[in-house]
Amino acid sequence: MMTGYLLLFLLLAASAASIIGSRRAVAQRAAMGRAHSRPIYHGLNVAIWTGVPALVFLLLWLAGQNTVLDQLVIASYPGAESLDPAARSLLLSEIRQVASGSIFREPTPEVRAAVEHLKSLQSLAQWAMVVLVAAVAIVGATLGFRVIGQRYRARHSVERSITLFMMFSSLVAIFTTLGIVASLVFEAARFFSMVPITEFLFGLRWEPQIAMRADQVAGQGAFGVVPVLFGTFVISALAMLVAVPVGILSAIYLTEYAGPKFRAVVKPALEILAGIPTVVYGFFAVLTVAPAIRTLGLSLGIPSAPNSALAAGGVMGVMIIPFISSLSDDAFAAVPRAMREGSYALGATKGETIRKVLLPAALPGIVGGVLLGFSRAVGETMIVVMAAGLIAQMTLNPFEAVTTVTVQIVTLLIGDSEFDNPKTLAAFALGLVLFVITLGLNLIALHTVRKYREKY
Amino acid sequence: RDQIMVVGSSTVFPYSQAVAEEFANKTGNQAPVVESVGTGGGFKAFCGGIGEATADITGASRAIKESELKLCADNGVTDITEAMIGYDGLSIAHARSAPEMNLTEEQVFLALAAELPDGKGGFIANPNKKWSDIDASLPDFDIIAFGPPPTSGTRDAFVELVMHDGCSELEGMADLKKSDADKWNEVCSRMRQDGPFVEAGENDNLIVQRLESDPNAVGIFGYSFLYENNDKLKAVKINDIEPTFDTIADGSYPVARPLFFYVKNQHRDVIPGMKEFLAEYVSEEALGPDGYLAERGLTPLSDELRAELQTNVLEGKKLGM
Amino acid sequence: MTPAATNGALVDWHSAEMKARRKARYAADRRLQIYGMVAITFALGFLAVLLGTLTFTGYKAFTQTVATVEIDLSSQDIDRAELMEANWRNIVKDALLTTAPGELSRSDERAYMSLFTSSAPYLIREAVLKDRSLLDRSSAYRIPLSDPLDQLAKGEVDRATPENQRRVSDQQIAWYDSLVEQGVISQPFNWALFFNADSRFPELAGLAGAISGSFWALLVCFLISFPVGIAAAIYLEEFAPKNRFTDLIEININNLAAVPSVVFGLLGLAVFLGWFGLPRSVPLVGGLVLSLMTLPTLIIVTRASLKSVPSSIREAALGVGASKHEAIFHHILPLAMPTIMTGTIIGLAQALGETAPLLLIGMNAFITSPPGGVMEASTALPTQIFIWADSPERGFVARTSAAILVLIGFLILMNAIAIFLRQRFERRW
Amino acid sequence: MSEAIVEKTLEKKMNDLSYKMIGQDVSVYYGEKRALFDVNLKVRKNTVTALIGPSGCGKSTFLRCLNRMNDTIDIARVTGTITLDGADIYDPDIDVVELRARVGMVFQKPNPFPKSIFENVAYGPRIHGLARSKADLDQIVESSLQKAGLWNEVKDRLHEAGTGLSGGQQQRLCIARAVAVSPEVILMDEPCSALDPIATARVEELIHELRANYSIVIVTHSMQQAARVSQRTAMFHLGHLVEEDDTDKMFTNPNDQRTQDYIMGRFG
Amino acid sequence: MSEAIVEKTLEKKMNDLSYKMIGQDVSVYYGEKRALFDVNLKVRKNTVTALIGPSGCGKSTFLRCLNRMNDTIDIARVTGTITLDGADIYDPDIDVVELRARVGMVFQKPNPFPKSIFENVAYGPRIHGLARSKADLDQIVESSLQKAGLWNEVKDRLHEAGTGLSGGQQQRLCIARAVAVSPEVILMDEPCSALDPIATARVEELIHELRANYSIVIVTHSMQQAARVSQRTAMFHLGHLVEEDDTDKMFTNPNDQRTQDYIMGRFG
Ligand SMILES: Nc1ncnc2c1ncn2[C@@H]1O[C@H](COP(=O)(O)OP(=O)(O)OP(=O)(O)O)[C@@H](O)[C@H]1O
Ligand SMILES: Nc1ncnc2c1ncn2[C@@H]1O[C@H](COP(=O)(O)OP(=O)(O)OP(=O)(O)O)[C@@H](O)[C@H]1O
Ligand SMILES: [Mg+2]
Ligand SMILES: [Mg+2]
Ligand SMILES: O=P([O-])([O-])[O-]
Repeated sequence: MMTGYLLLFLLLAASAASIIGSRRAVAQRAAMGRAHSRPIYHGLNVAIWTGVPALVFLLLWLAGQNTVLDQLVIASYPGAESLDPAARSLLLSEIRQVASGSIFREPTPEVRAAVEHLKSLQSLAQWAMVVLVAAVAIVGATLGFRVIGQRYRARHSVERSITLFMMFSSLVAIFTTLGIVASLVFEAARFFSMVPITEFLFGLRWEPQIAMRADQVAGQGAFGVVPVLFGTFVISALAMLVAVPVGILSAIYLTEYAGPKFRAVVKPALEILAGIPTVVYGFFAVLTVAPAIRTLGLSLGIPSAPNSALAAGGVMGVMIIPFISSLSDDAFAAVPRAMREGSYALGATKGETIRKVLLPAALPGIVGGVLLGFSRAVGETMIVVMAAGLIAQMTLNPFEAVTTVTVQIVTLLIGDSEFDNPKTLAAFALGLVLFVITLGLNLIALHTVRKYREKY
Repeated sequence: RDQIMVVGSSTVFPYSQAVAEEFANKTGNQAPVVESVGTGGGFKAFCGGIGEATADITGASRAIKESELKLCADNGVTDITEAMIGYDGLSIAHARSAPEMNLTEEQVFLALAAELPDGKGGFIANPNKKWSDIDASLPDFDIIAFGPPPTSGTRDAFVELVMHDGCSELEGMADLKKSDADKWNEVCSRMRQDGPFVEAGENDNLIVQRLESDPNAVGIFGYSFLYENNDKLKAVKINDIEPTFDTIADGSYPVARPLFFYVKNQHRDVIPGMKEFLAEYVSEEALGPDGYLAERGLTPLSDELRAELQTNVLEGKKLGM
Repeated sequence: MTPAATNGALVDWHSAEMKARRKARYAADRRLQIYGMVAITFALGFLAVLLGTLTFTGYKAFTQTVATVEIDLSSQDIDRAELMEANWRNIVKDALLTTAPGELSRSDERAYMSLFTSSAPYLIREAVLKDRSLLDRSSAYRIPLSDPLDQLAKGEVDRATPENQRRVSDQQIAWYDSLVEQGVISQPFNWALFFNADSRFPELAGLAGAISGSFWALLVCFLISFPVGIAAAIYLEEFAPKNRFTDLIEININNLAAVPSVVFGLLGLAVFLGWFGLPRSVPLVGGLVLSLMTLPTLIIVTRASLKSVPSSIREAALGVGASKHEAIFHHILPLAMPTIMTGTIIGLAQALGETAPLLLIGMNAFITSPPGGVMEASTALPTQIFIWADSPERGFVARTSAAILVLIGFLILMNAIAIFLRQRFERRW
Repeated sequence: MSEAIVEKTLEKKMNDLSYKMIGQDVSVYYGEKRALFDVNLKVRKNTVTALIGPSGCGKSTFLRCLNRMNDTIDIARVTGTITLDGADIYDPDIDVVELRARVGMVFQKPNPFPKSIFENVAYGPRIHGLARSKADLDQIVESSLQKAGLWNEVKDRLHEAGTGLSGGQQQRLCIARAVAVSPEVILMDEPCSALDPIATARVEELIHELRANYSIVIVTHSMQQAARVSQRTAMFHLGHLVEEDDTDKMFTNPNDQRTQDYIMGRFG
Repeated sequence: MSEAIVEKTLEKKMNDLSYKMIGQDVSVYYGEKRALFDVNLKVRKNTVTALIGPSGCGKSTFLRCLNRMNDTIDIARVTGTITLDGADIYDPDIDVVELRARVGMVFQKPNPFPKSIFENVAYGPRIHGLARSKADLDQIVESSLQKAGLWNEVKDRLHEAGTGLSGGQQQRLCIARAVAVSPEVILMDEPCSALDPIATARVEELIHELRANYSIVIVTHSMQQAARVSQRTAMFHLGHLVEEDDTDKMFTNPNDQRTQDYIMGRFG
């Protein structure tokens, strides 16, 4: 609550400072003539000085407050030195609970004393925070006001702050990647302490079912990731088999043959395919497409599983069509008009121009797009969760069921095993594998696309 | 926090859901947040500690394990009440249009196990492709069974209640259990991976919808789904017994398991409405033979067990450690 | 040797051979065109089948069978100070029993009451709490029929099946028919689908919770990814020096745009729930995860649109003495804004349909009231679909499809806005 | 036969003999905008015709009418008639593919396909089926490159990328590519404006040589270049053909004041 | 004081008096590639200096050094010194924003902001805080448009889009925009090459008038234009300054053979 008011206060203070600052700059300019920066920059500069350090201070305070208070409370607790860290944290959590009014059991007098101590410290801290934040804001504002003057380059300083913020923003991507890696690596490491990494990477059997019971030795060789990867690639390949020709051909039609009206209607319609949530595709695959494919397979005399790879892959392919087609579209558009004209001028038909000039010229771009599409297929989750099977088998028959990395991650995580079971932890190892694979694919794809872009 | 937080088994989820809604309606309190994270996931959240961020109640389709109790204790969750609220029948069912089937547990095992004893002390991959391969009296079509994934408690229960029993009835298996328990366990627990058994994910409704379109297939799922879809599906009898509330409750239907929820008593006095919620959960209106949980497919407990349950829960009987 | 190869001589373009050849070439051209058409037809046909199937299974959920019953509350003995405590159950029961044909035995009464939603008393109570003047008069209330009867009314239950195979008994069917005869039954538009939160009873379940959950999550996603995305894009496009490190950032961003969403779910699980200790199931965490997912797309789109502003504008601004920041914030960014907005909307639309990461951070809970803010537990549209799909009650089958249609409706709406923006503000330089 | 008819036939005969292409009342509209106004221009055999005029006056537009390149622009519309050896090239019966093979084109910016040098030149003959055999094709490629004066420079690297050549070489490659389908007319749109002086000189030399076998129409923004390479010059202004005459005459004694002004650098 | 020093001071004085900007040994590199080689060029006050030379010879590059527009190209690197009224403009202390306000620029393609005519002209005075009041600003806009000879044509539609004007008007708008911040030097990079003859004439006239108050440097590809508008001409070739002299002298009697060849149209 207090924090909310403080934030509001800072906002108001900064706005006020900005107005006063720019007024003052106006006045000075009236008195002394042309200044380096316009008044508005002086105002903004004061606002930044007023708001930002105080805000940072506030955040740091909030982050540190509890640790410090805990230390103080524990330090005054009789006999705390003798407690081991676990007990200490238990004690602390009890004190905190009691202080927040949730009494789980009758507290001991020591605890009660500590609670009182904590409460007094808390209210002290609260006021200290208010006072200090306000002080920082005032000091900042004073400093900000001081520098208003003819020569002061307020614009530079404001622009520097903005640049800093922008720089920080661009680092978010790095933080995200680090976060992903960190959140996967720790749990995966625990998994690898139970299942040898070689067995995970090279094992040919994936049967998390065996190792699940508490009375069994964990592992038992049922965590071989190869068949899971194999299934992933089979399904992704099937998806590409649908998406690549359809995507490229529709891109060709739309960019080269279709009139502007047709294009204006059909292109967004195709993009709807990309916008449909994958969970919806999943339903469609499992309830409509899979039975149809099974019937087809059986009528052809091919043994067909109800969860055929073809159903999941095919539907996933449809989902990827707009992706491939819009990337191919870009690739075609990037081929300079001069190429087209060069070909037409030699008497080539449209078809010849497309097949012999545009396609080869756009190929690197298209290949990049296909690779990106492939990595998307590898990482696609909901369709396969619903429509692909869970049986890890190595078969190339598209009418059989296979499983994928993402299916296993979701199943393992929303499943029912114990927290420290290799089965649950395997999800993180799989996540790591998935991340590494898509990273590789993306890097290759980006490299191809980029290199190709440089060409024109 | 002014809401109760309930996590845990997907099987118990619909029941907790029903109680939560009824509780909110009745008392005008904020409805509890009920989340289905699986039994194991539930215990993980439940045993994470005490305080706002952790769950108050977790549902489970099996009893809590030693290791989970230990985790709880390590995190200061020391006062837990266990509540067994009824039974969940595991039905094997197929489309209405399919021919009647009546299977023994042994036949189920022969149809779905990964490996079968070859009669000479060794084991061979399950050769049965059609039901009629197992027994000539069974229909002559491919074995297709949709079932829960290895990660679910339902699968656990199915293996334990059907596969193990069916397995033990085979020749020589009883001896094997004594001589090499691990091997026995492996043989009796592994479901086949070569197609006839289809691990269909956690979504039982999808199984139901697929059974409709495929009269040759059978599905394995909670009884409540069969109950809701009575017009489309019918049960396969196990050992001649059809699953009904009565046969499940009196134990004659072999494939039923108890359902539980666990209460974090340390939260009882702090989370508003928790006591009332628990009271609602174990009330006659909910758990009784005509209660609304029965209406959703929960097989109720006998009167004595129910009475005991009610006192245990209301008084917060501490689970022995 | 052909004429062409002989120096200077001319090709006979009108020989039969040349003519045939040209014909074949044109045929090949037409074939390619037809393949393209077939490809588009395939893709759009699939879309049509998908939407058609959904509509076919889902359209029935847009109506709800209700019984309109007159209840006179003024004649009831209700303590106005304790409205919550009044015996609504009996009041409603008495009112509903008046529609029954003749006297019913006690067990028949129970069976008869099961025609109507069991929450009927709470519905009346809610109505009264909202409008106390109802206490003083007799008014008509619409009571939804319970799910099995709703199914019956919608023709989903085949009366010819043996009684033990349906959820409605012959007796209930007879009662229902008599209610129809009395003209009590109607099937109005199912507003509850939009204004109710989730419920275990299909006849009451609605999407309000999911829609507002999605709204809050998207709001968080927007508030974070929009400024940060634009700031990052400007920095990378306009300020960053070209070196290894900025290269790394760039590759990173492109890569993140293609990282599987389930991995983002794992990230959210570990970082926001695990390390930061944020509560489960809340839109804040959902929004944070979604914003991390949307950010790369947004940065890429923004960079592209910044790039597409011709450098002549930049030079013009710099040429009159604007600083780089001024040139960007006064000219380039405003000009790029329509494209950025388009990209943002499309990014948000994608986030709206995202399921897997929300499953992992617990936004698939059962919650019966819409969240009032970003820190209250809630579901989102796609996860609500996921939950309903797994509910045994029949009514949820149609409702799942209806929810999907609603979600797709939102997506199409957002995309349409984006396309409109694009076409309205598209600039050709 | 009436005298008028005789005269007409005679004129036609004359035309056929000395004029390769004849544009009559050619107007071009880009959407609403009219870019050419009733241009009448004759292209003579074995002659280099230069089109000059300030930027945007319609030189390229007229040039692109001659091989119907304007067809590829959706909004472009052409009226009037243009004949090639007496046959109307906008006749619906005319095959545009054949037309473009007979009226080749070289563009302002060299635009080799991103393929090998050999493939660049072989592309045209291949699609038109001009070669019966591999040897045939080799022969066509070689002679075309020779005509474009590029053979000696590239004969050892025929299978390297055409885009790897220098600008001037690329432009000559494009000329070789155009020559390879045995065109009768070659259109060039500012073929040297992206080239350095040395490359320009080479290409101008080439144009001079090609004139022996082809009719050439060249657009240029450089009056000096027009003076150096062409025999006939046509001056465009604001979409109108101002005048057309022998190059010598145009540059020494133009009829029109605008030509005079333009040549003197008073505008453009 | 030694004589040398006296001489030096005197020279500096002289420079200050008659030269507005002085470039000494200016070289520019684009990455590895060197685009300018030790150019020494002085820009005189109230004089129009024309930079001529074939395409790619570095005219634009040099021009853009004069207001540090090359700073905006990451890979560009400038060495040597350039002074404005004696102060080194590449001094780190110099504020490039102020420099560009003093050395305005007009580009080849008219590039008005996609805003109203008024906003286009008012933008510069606004960001530099040159106007105290709305009336002030109106006044600046009006006088700038008047100086650019555009006032009469646009005074009734000041709030219509600047991009809606014709090419020539747009270019004059850009000149007005540059003039509005009261620059001392105006740089123009082929300001007429995208304009029709009439618009060209208007702009040339304008340049003539502006000369009274500003120093002007203009790049042009038209020798005729250089001859018409400038008093001094500098000829560039392959990144080198070939020669610089009075325009009359350059066009009648150049010192360098390359200049002679270029003026005669032998290359470029
Ligand atoms: N694709 C097009 N769409 C619309 N207008 C066009 C198009 N191409 C050319 N124009 C217009 O037609 C007129 C004539 O253009 P054209 O390209 O023929 O001129 P040009 O004499 O070749 O000029 P330049 O010397 O600059 O190449 C110009 O006003 C131009 O704006
Ligand atoms: N941004 C750039 N990056 C790399 N090289 C450049 C860049 N700008 C110009 N150059 C190169 O520097 C040289 C001089 O270019 P500049 O633009 O100054 O020529 P110019 O005389 O203005 O020619 P034009 O008459 O075509 O405008 C050219 O070789 C050009 O390729
Ligand atoms: Mg042109
Ligand atoms: Mg230039
Ligand atoms: O979620 P379950 O433990 O019931 O499978």
